[in-house]
Amino acid sequence: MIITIKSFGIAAEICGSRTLKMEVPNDCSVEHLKELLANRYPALSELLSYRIAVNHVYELDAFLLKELDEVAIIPPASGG
Amino acid sequence: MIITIKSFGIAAEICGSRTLKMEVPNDCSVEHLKELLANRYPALSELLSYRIAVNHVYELDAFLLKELDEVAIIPPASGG
Amino acid sequence: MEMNFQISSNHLDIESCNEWLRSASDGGVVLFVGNVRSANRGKEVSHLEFEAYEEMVVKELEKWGRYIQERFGVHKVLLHHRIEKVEIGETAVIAGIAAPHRKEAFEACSFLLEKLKTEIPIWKKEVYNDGHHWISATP
Amino acid sequence: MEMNFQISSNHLDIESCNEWLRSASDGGVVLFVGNVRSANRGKEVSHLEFEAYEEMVVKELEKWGRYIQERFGVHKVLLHHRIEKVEIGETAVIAGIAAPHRKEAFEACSFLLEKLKTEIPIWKKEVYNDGHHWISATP
Repeated sequence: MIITIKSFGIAAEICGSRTLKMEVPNDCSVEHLKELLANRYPALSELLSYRIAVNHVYELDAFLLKELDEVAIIPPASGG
Repeated sequence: MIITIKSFGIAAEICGSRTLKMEVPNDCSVEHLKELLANRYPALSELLSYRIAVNHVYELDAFLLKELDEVAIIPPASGG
Repeated sequence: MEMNFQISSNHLDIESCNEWLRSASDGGVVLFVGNVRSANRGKEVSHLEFEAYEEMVVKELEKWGRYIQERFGVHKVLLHHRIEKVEIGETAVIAGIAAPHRKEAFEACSFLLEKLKTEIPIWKKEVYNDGHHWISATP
Repeated sequence: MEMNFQISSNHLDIESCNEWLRSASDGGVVLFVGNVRSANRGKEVSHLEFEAYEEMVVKELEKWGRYIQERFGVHKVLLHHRIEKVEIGETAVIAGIAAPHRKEAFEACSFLLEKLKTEIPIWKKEVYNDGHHWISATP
Protein backbone atom coordinates (compact mmCIF):
# COMPACT_ATOMS: atom_id res chain seq x y z
CA MET A 1 0.00 0.00 0.00
CA ILE A 2 1.03 3.61 -0.41
CA ILE A 3 0.86 5.82 2.64
CA THR A 4 1.18 9.58 2.97
CA ILE A 5 3.59 10.82 5.60
CA LYS A 6 3.70 14.35 6.97
CA SER A 7 6.99 15.65 8.26
CA PHE A 8 7.83 18.72 10.31
CA GLY A 9 10.72 20.84 11.51
CA ILE A 10 14.12 19.31 10.98
CA ALA A 11 12.47 16.13 9.60
CA ALA A 12 10.92 18.12 6.76
CA GLU A 13 14.37 19.53 6.01
CA ILE A 14 15.92 16.07 5.97
CA CYS A 15 13.16 14.59 3.81
CA GLY A 16 13.15 17.62 1.53
CA SER A 17 9.37 17.88 1.73
CA ARG A 18 6.49 18.27 4.17
CA THR A 19 4.52 15.43 2.58
CA LEU A 20 5.97 12.12 1.40
CA LYS A 21 4.40 9.19 -0.39
CA MET A 22 5.89 5.84 0.54
CA GLU A 23 5.26 2.28 -0.60
CA VAL A 24 5.04 0.00 2.45
CA PRO A 25 3.74 -3.56 2.98
CA ASN A 26 0.12 -3.99 4.06
CA ASP A 27 -0.17 -3.92 7.86
CA CYS A 28 3.27 -2.31 8.06
CA SER A 29 4.28 -1.74 11.69
CA VAL A 30 5.57 1.59 12.97
CA GLU A 31 8.88 -0.17 13.64
CA HIS A 32 9.15 -1.33 10.04
CA LEU A 33 8.20 2.12 8.76
CA LYS A 34 11.07 3.56 10.77
CA GLU A 35 13.48 1.10 9.13
CA LEU A 36 12.21 2.05 5.67
CA LEU A 37 12.56 5.74 6.54
CA ALA A 38 16.10 5.18 7.86
CA ASN A 39 17.09 3.57 4.55
CA ARG A 40 15.66 6.38 2.48
CA TYR A 41 16.72 9.27 4.79
CA PRO A 42 19.84 8.20 6.74
CA ALA A 43 20.09 11.65 8.36
CA LEU A 44 16.93 10.90 10.37
CA SER A 45 19.04 8.67 12.61
CA GLU A 46 21.14 11.69 13.56
CA LEU A 47 18.15 13.13 15.43
CA LEU A 48 18.19 12.72 19.21
CA SER A 49 14.90 10.89 18.77
CA TYR A 50 11.75 10.99 16.72
CA ARG A 51 8.32 9.49 17.06
CA ILE A 52 5.63 8.42 14.65
CA ALA A 53 2.13 9.81 15.15
CA VAL A 54 -0.83 8.09 13.54
CA ASN A 55 -4.05 10.07 13.29
CA HIS A 56 -2.61 12.66 15.71
CA VAL A 57 -1.63 10.14 18.39
CA TYR A 58 1.89 8.93 19.21
CA GLU A 59 2.05 5.21 18.39
CA LEU A 60 4.46 2.53 19.56
CA ASP A 61 6.59 0.27 17.35
CA ALA A 62 4.03 -2.57 17.29
CA PHE A 63 1.22 -0.42 15.90
CA LEU A 64 0.07 -1.52 12.44
CA LEU A 65 -0.61 1.11 9.80
CA LYS A 66 -3.65 1.25 7.49
CA GLU A 67 -3.68 2.83 4.06
CA LEU A 68 -5.70 5.95 4.93
CA ASP A 69 -3.99 6.69 8.25
CA GLU A 70 -2.53 10.15 8.71
CA VAL A 71 1.07 9.26 9.48
CA ALA A 72 3.56 11.88 10.70
CA ILE A 73 7.25 12.04 11.60
CA ILE A 74 7.54 13.95 14.88
CA PRO A 75 11.05 15.16 15.76
CA PRO A 76 11.72 16.16 19.40
CA ALA A 77 9.27 18.81 20.57
CA SER A 78 10.74 22.22 21.41
CA GLY A 79 7.87 24.60 22.04
CA GLY A 80 7.94 27.47 24.50
CA MET B 1 10.69 55.47 79.62
CA ILE B 2 7.65 55.96 77.44
CA ILE B 3 7.60 54.19 74.09
CA THR B 4 5.25 54.59 71.18
CA ILE B 5 3.81 51.39 69.78
CA LYS B 6 2.11 51.05 66.40
CA SER B 7 -0.51 48.39 65.96
CA PHE B 8 -2.18 46.98 62.89
CA GLY B 9 -5.04 44.80 61.73
CA ILE B 10 -6.70 42.84 64.46
CA ALA B 11 -4.16 44.15 66.98
CA ALA B 12 -5.33 47.72 66.34
CA GLU B 13 -8.90 46.56 66.95
CA ILE B 14 -7.92 44.88 70.22
CA CYS B 15 -5.91 47.87 71.44
CA GLY B 16 -8.56 50.30 70.26
CA SER B 17 -5.97 52.48 68.54
CA ARG B 18 -3.28 52.41 65.87
CA THR B 19 -0.78 54.19 68.13
CA LEU B 20 -0.27 53.49 71.82
CA LYS B 21 1.93 55.16 74.41
CA MET B 22 3.22 52.83 77.08
CA GLU B 23 5.39 53.29 80.16
CA VAL B 24 8.06 50.58 80.24
CA PRO B 25 11.30 50.14 82.23
CA ASN B 26 14.52 51.38 80.63
CA ASP B 27 16.11 48.63 78.52
CA CYS B 28 12.80 46.80 78.48
CA SER B 29 13.11 43.53 76.57
CA VAL B 30 10.69 42.50 73.83
CA GLU B 31 9.64 39.61 76.09
CA HIS B 32 8.81 41.98 78.94
CA LEU B 33 6.92 44.29 76.60
CA LYS B 34 4.77 41.33 75.53
CA GLU B 35 3.95 40.63 79.19
CA LEU B 36 2.96 44.26 79.75
CA LEU B 37 0.83 44.19 76.58
CA ALA B 38 -0.84 40.93 77.69
CA ASN B 39 -1.80 42.54 80.99
CA ARG B 40 -3.28 45.60 79.36
CA TYR B 41 -4.87 43.82 76.34
CA PRO B 42 -5.69 40.22 77.35
CA ALA B 43 -7.32 39.58 73.95
CA LEU B 44 -3.87 39.77 72.31
CA SER B 45 -3.18 36.27 73.67
CA GLU B 46 -6.11 34.93 71.65
CA LEU B 47 -4.16 35.63 68.45
CA LEU B 48 -2.53 32.60 66.83
CA SER B 49 0.73 34.51 67.23
CA TYR B 50 2.12 38.00 67.00
CA ARG B 51 5.57 39.45 66.68
CA ILE B 52 7.21 42.67 67.73
CA ALA B 53 9.03 44.68 65.10
CA VAL B 54 11.54 47.32 66.12
CA ASN B 55 12.54 49.88 63.51
CA HIS B 56 10.90 47.74 60.81
CA VAL B 57 12.72 44.52 61.74
CA TYR B 58 11.26 41.53 63.59
CA GLU B 59 13.07 41.23 66.92
CA LEU B 60 13.38 38.28 69.30
CA ASP B 61 12.40 38.22 72.98
CA ALA B 62 15.87 39.16 74.23
CA PHE B 63 16.07 42.39 72.22
CA LEU B 64 16.24 45.50 74.41
CA LEU B 65 14.15 48.53 73.49
CA LYS B 66 15.35 52.14 73.42
CA GLU B 67 13.14 55.15 73.95
CA LEU B 68 13.05 56.38 70.36
CA ASP B 69 12.63 52.98 68.71
CA GLU B 70 9.70 52.52 66.36
CA VAL B 71 7.96 49.59 68.02
CA ALA B 72 5.09 47.73 66.34
CA ILE B 73 2.73 44.87 67.16
CA ILE B 74 2.61 42.58 64.09
CA PRO B 75 -0.25 40.07 64.03
CA PRO B 76 0.05 37.08 61.65
CA ALA B 77 0.64 38.25 58.07
CA SER B 78 -2.12 37.46 55.59
CA GLY B 79 -1.30 39.26 52.36
CA GLY B 80 -2.12 37.94 48.93
CA MET C 1 19.27 42.81 39.80
CA GLU C 2 16.05 44.73 39.67
CA MET C 3 13.14 44.95 42.07
CA ASN C 4 9.74 46.57 41.65
CA PHE C 5 7.48 46.81 44.70
CA GLN C 6 4.23 48.76 44.98
CA ILE C 7 1.70 48.98 47.78
CA SER C 8 -1.25 51.11 46.80
CA SER C 9 -5.03 51.33 46.58
CA ASN C 10 -4.90 51.61 42.77
CA HIS C 11 -6.09 48.87 40.46
CA LEU C 12 -3.32 46.45 39.52
CA ASP C 13 -2.25 46.19 35.90
CA ILE C 14 -1.00 42.85 34.58
CA GLU C 15 0.17 44.43 31.33
CA SER C 16 2.58 46.87 32.94
CA CYS C 17 3.86 44.21 35.36
CA ASN C 18 4.55 41.87 32.45
CA GLU C 19 6.16 44.67 30.46
CA TRP C 20 8.52 45.46 33.34
CA LEU C 21 9.51 41.79 33.61
CA ARG C 22 9.93 41.15 29.88
CA SER C 23 13.41 41.27 28.40
CA ALA C 24 15.54 39.74 25.69
CA SER C 25 17.89 38.21 28.26
CA ASP C 26 15.36 36.38 30.45
CA GLY C 27 13.51 33.60 28.74
CA GLY C 28 11.04 32.94 31.50
CA VAL C 29 8.58 35.14 33.34
CA VAL C 30 6.28 33.65 35.96
CA LEU C 31 3.40 35.74 37.28
CA PHE C 32 1.04 35.01 40.13
CA VAL C 33 -2.26 36.88 40.12
CA GLY C 34 -4.36 36.69 43.29
CA ASN C 35 -8.04 37.52 42.83
CA VAL C 36 -10.65 38.02 45.51
CA ARG C 37 -12.91 35.00 45.92
CA SER C 38 -16.62 35.39 46.49
CA ALA C 39 -16.62 32.73 49.21
CA ASN C 40 -14.06 31.53 51.75
CA ARG C 41 -14.23 29.31 54.81
CA GLY C 42 -17.79 28.45 53.81
CA LYS C 43 -19.00 32.05 54.03
CA GLU C 44 -20.05 34.50 51.36
CA VAL C 45 -17.57 37.39 51.25
CA SER C 46 -18.78 40.95 50.65
CA HIS C 47 -15.33 42.43 49.99
CA LEU C 48 -11.78 42.53 51.41
CA GLU C 49 -9.88 45.24 53.17
CA PHE C 50 -6.10 45.17 53.27
CA GLU C 51 -3.89 47.03 55.68
CA ALA C 52 -0.10 47.29 55.44
CA TYR C 53 2.77 48.54 57.57
CA GLU C 54 4.16 50.19 54.49
CA GLU C 55 7.68 51.21 55.57
CA MET C 56 8.28 47.71 56.93
CA VAL C 57 6.71 46.02 53.91
CA VAL C 58 9.23 47.74 51.69
CA LYS C 59 12.18 46.74 53.89
CA GLU C 60 10.98 43.13 54.14
CA LEU C 61 10.39 42.92 50.39
CA GLU C 62 13.85 44.30 49.65
CA LYS C 63 15.39 41.76 52.04
CA TRP C 64 13.46 38.83 50.58
CA GLY C 65 13.98 40.14 47.05
CA ARG C 66 17.75 40.04 47.51
CA TYR C 67 17.51 36.58 49.08
CA ILE C 68 15.39 35.26 46.20
CA GLN C 69 17.69 36.70 43.56
CA GLU C 70 20.67 35.06 45.21
CA ARG C 71 19.09 31.70 46.08
CA PHE C 72 17.28 31.11 42.79
CA GLY C 73 19.53 33.09 40.43
CA VAL C 74 16.67 35.16 39.07
CA HIS C 75 17.03 38.68 37.66
CA LYS C 76 13.83 40.54 38.46
CA VAL C 77 11.41 40.42 41.37
CA LEU C 78 8.08 42.25 41.33
CA LEU C 79 5.28 42.55 43.86
CA HIS C 80 2.29 44.86 43.52
CA HIS C 81 -0.24 44.66 46.34
CA ARG C 82 -3.51 46.48 46.86
CA ILE C 83 -4.44 48.02 50.20
CA GLU C 84 -7.80 49.28 51.49
CA LYS C 85 -11.02 47.99 49.95
CA VAL C 86 -10.82 45.36 47.20
CA GLU C 87 -14.02 44.02 45.62
CA ILE C 88 -14.91 40.42 44.75
CA GLY C 89 -13.23 39.27 41.54
CA GLU C 90 -10.68 42.09 41.60
CA THR C 91 -6.95 41.46 41.74
CA ALA C 92 -5.39 41.94 45.17
CA VAL C 93 -1.81 40.99 44.30
CA ILE C 94 0.47 40.45 41.34
CA ALA C 95 3.83 38.78 41.97
CA GLY C 96 6.35 38.26 39.19
CA ILE C 97 9.78 36.81 38.55
CA ALA C 98 11.99 37.00 35.46
CA ALA C 99 14.77 34.46 35.09
CA PRO C 100 16.92 32.91 32.40
CA HIS C 101 15.23 29.53 33.00
CA ARG C 102 11.67 28.60 33.84
CA LYS C 103 12.30 26.18 36.71
CA GLU C 104 13.93 28.86 38.85
CA ALA C 105 11.23 31.36 37.89
CA PHE C 106 8.47 29.01 39.12
CA GLU C 107 10.31 28.18 42.35
CA ALA C 108 11.17 31.80 43.10
CA CYS C 109 7.62 33.04 42.46
CA SER C 110 6.15 30.32 44.67
CA PHE C 111 8.67 31.17 47.40
CA LEU C 112 7.82 34.88 47.16
CA LEU C 113 4.13 34.08 47.68
CA GLU C 114 5.03 31.92 50.67
CA LYS C 115 6.88 34.84 52.25
CA LEU C 116 4.06 37.24 51.39
CA LYS C 117 1.68 35.05 53.35
CA THR C 118 3.90 34.63 56.40
CA GLU C 119 6.50 37.42 56.68
CA ILE C 120 5.38 40.57 54.91
CA PRO C 121 3.31 42.79 57.25
CA ILE C 122 0.11 43.00 55.21
CA TRP C 123 -3.24 41.99 56.69
CA LYS C 124 -6.40 40.84 55.01
CA LYS C 125 -9.83 41.44 56.52
CA GLU C 126 -12.70 39.49 55.01
CA VAL C 127 -15.91 41.44 55.35
CA TYR C 128 -19.25 39.59 55.43
CA ASN C 129 -22.78 40.93 55.64
CA ASP C 130 -22.79 40.12 59.33
CA GLY C 131 -19.25 40.87 60.46
CA HIS C 132 -15.63 40.42 59.50
CA HIS C 133 -12.62 38.19 60.05
CA TRP C 134 -8.89 38.95 60.04
CA ILE C 135 -7.37 36.08 58.03
CA SER C 136 -4.78 33.95 59.89
CA ALA C 137 -5.13 36.02 63.06
CA THR C 138 -7.37 33.72 65.09
CA PRO C 139 -8.39 30.05 64.78
CA MET D 1 -13.53 22.71 33.47
CA GLU D 2 -12.46 25.19 30.84
CA MET D 3 -9.63 25.12 28.34
CA ASN D 4 -8.36 27.84 26.04
CA PHE D 5 -5.74 26.91 23.44
CA GLN D 6 -4.52 29.07 20.57
CA ILE D 7 -1.82 28.47 18.00
CA SER D 8 -1.38 31.48 15.75
CA SER D 9 1.06 33.94 14.27
CA ASN D 10 -0.62 36.87 16.05
CA HIS D 11 0.98 38.75 18.92
CA LEU D 12 0.13 37.28 22.31
CA ASP D 13 -1.84 39.37 24.77
CA ILE D 14 -1.23 38.91 28.51
CA GLU D 15 -4.22 41.05 29.39
CA SER D 16 -6.79 38.90 27.60
CA CYS D 17 -5.18 35.69 28.88
CA ASN D 18 -5.36 37.00 32.44
CA GLU D 19 -8.94 38.19 31.93
CA TRP D 20 -9.99 34.74 30.72
CA LEU D 21 -8.37 33.13 33.78
CA ARG D 22 -9.70 35.58 36.35
CA SER D 23 -12.80 34.66 38.33
CA ALA D 24 -14.42 35.13 41.72
CA SER D 25 -14.19 31.41 42.47
CA ASP D 26 -10.48 30.84 41.78
CA GLY D 27 -8.15 32.65 44.11
CA GLY D 28 -4.95 31.88 42.26
CA VAL D 29 -3.83 32.42 38.69
CA VAL D 30 -0.32 31.46 37.61
CA LEU D 31 0.96 32.62 34.25
CA PHE D 32 4.14 31.68 32.45
CA VAL D 33 5.34 34.08 29.76
CA GLY D 34 8.13 32.84 27.49
CA ASN D 35 10.07 35.58 25.71
CA VAL D 36 12.62 35.20 22.94
CA ARG D 37 16.16 35.56 24.22
CA SER D 38 18.78 37.41 22.22
CA ALA D 39 21.38 34.74 22.86
CA ASN D 40 21.25 31.01 23.45
CA ARG D 41 23.85 28.24 23.52
CA GLY D 42 26.50 30.93 23.34
CA LYS D 43 25.28 32.30 20.01
CA GLU D 44 23.56 35.53 19.11
CA VAL D 45 20.07 34.77 17.87
CA SER D 46 18.56 36.75 14.98
CA HIS D 47 14.97 35.53 15.48
CA LEU D 48 12.96 32.34 16.03
CA GLU D 49 10.65 30.43 13.73
CA PHE D 50 8.06 28.07 15.18
CA GLU D 51 6.30 25.32 13.35
CA ALA D 52 3.36 23.29 14.69
CA TYR D 53 1.41 20.19 13.69
CA GLU D 54 -1.73 22.10 14.54
CA GLU D 55 -4.41 19.38 14.52
CA MET D 56 -2.24 17.21 16.73
CA VAL D 57 -1.25 20.09 19.01
CA VAL D 58 -4.91 20.69 19.78
CA LYS D 59 -5.56 17.02 20.53
CA GLU D 60 -2.46 16.73 22.73
CA LEU D 61 -3.33 19.92 24.60
CA GLU D 62 -6.88 18.72 25.23
CA LYS D 63 -5.55 15.42 26.52
CA TRP D 64 -2.98 17.04 28.82
CA GLY D 65 -5.47 19.73 29.80
CA ARG D 66 -7.91 17.10 31.07
CA TYR D 67 -5.07 15.26 32.83
CA ILE D 68 -3.87 18.45 34.54
CA GLN D 69 -7.35 19.44 35.66
CA GLU D 70 -7.87 16.02 37.21
CA ARG D 71 -4.42 15.56 38.73
CA PHE D 72 -4.03 19.04 40.20
CA GLY D 73 -7.68 19.93 40.73
CA VAL D 74 -7.40 23.16 38.77
CA HIS D 75 -10.30 24.81 36.92
CA LYS D 76 -8.85 26.52 33.86
CA VAL D 77 -5.96 25.71 31.56
CA LEU D 78 -4.72 28.13 28.91
CA LEU D 79 -1.97 27.93 26.31
CA HIS D 80 -1.36 30.50 23.59
CA HIS D 81 1.61 29.80 21.34
CA ARG D 82 3.01 31.75 18.43
CA ILE D 83 4.02 30.09 15.18
CA GLU D 84 6.11 31.37 12.28
CA LYS D 85 8.57 34.20 12.85
CA VAL D 86 8.98 35.62 16.36
CA GLU D 87 11.43 38.46 17.01
CA ILE D 88 13.89 38.86 19.88
CA GLY D 89 12.17 40.08 23.07
CA GLU D 90 8.73 39.12 21.80
CA THR D 91 6.52 36.65 23.65
CA ALA D 92 6.41 33.18 22.09
CA VAL D 93 4.15 31.49 24.62
CA ILE D 94 1.73 32.28 27.43
CA ALA D 95 0.61 29.42 29.65
CA GLY D 96 -1.92 29.94 32.43
CA ILE D 97 -3.72 28.06 35.17
CA ALA D 98 -6.57 29.15 37.45
CA ALA D 99 -7.14 27.20 40.64
CA PRO D 100 -8.74 27.64 44.04
CA HIS D 101 -5.31 27.46 45.69
CA ARG D 102 -1.93 28.72 44.63
CA LYS D 103 0.16 25.61 45.26
CA GLU D 104 -1.79 23.58 42.70
CA ALA D 105 -1.73 26.48 40.26
CA PHE D 106 2.09 26.67 40.39
CA GLU D 107 2.50 22.91 40.06
CA ALA D 108 0.01 22.61 37.22
CA CYS D 109 1.54 25.49 35.26
CA SER D 110 5.04 24.08 35.66
CA PHE D 111 3.78 20.65 34.54
CA LEU D 112 2.07 22.17 31.49
CA LEU D 113 5.36 23.80 30.46
CA GLU D 114 7.14 20.49 30.92
CA LYS D 115 4.68 18.81 28.54
CA LEU D 116 4.92 21.69 26.09
CA LYS D 117 8.67 21.12 25.86
CA THR D 118 8.49 17.34 25.44
CA GLU D 119 5.09 16.20 24.14
CA ILE D 120 3.33 18.93 22.19
CA PRO D 121 4.35 18.86 18.50
CA ILE D 122 5.70 22.38 18.17
CA TRP D 123 9.24 23.03 16.94
CA LYS D 124 11.53 25.95 17.52
CA LYS D 125 14.15 26.98 14.96
CA GLU D 126 16.77 29.42 16.15
CA VAL D 127 18.00 31.53 13.28
CA TYR D 128 21.49 33.06 13.38
CA ASN D 129 23.27 35.33 10.91
CA ASP D 130 25.16 32.30 9.64
CA GLY D 131 22.63 29.48 9.81
CA HIS D 132 20.00 27.95 12.01
CA HIS D 133 19.42 25.22 14.60
CA TRP D 134 16.31 23.18 15.43
CA ILE D 135 16.22 23.17 19.24
CA SER D 136 16.36 19.72 20.90
CA ALA D 137 16.56 17.94 17.54
CA THR D 138 20.29 17.23 17.42
CA PRO D 139 23.10 17.30 20.01
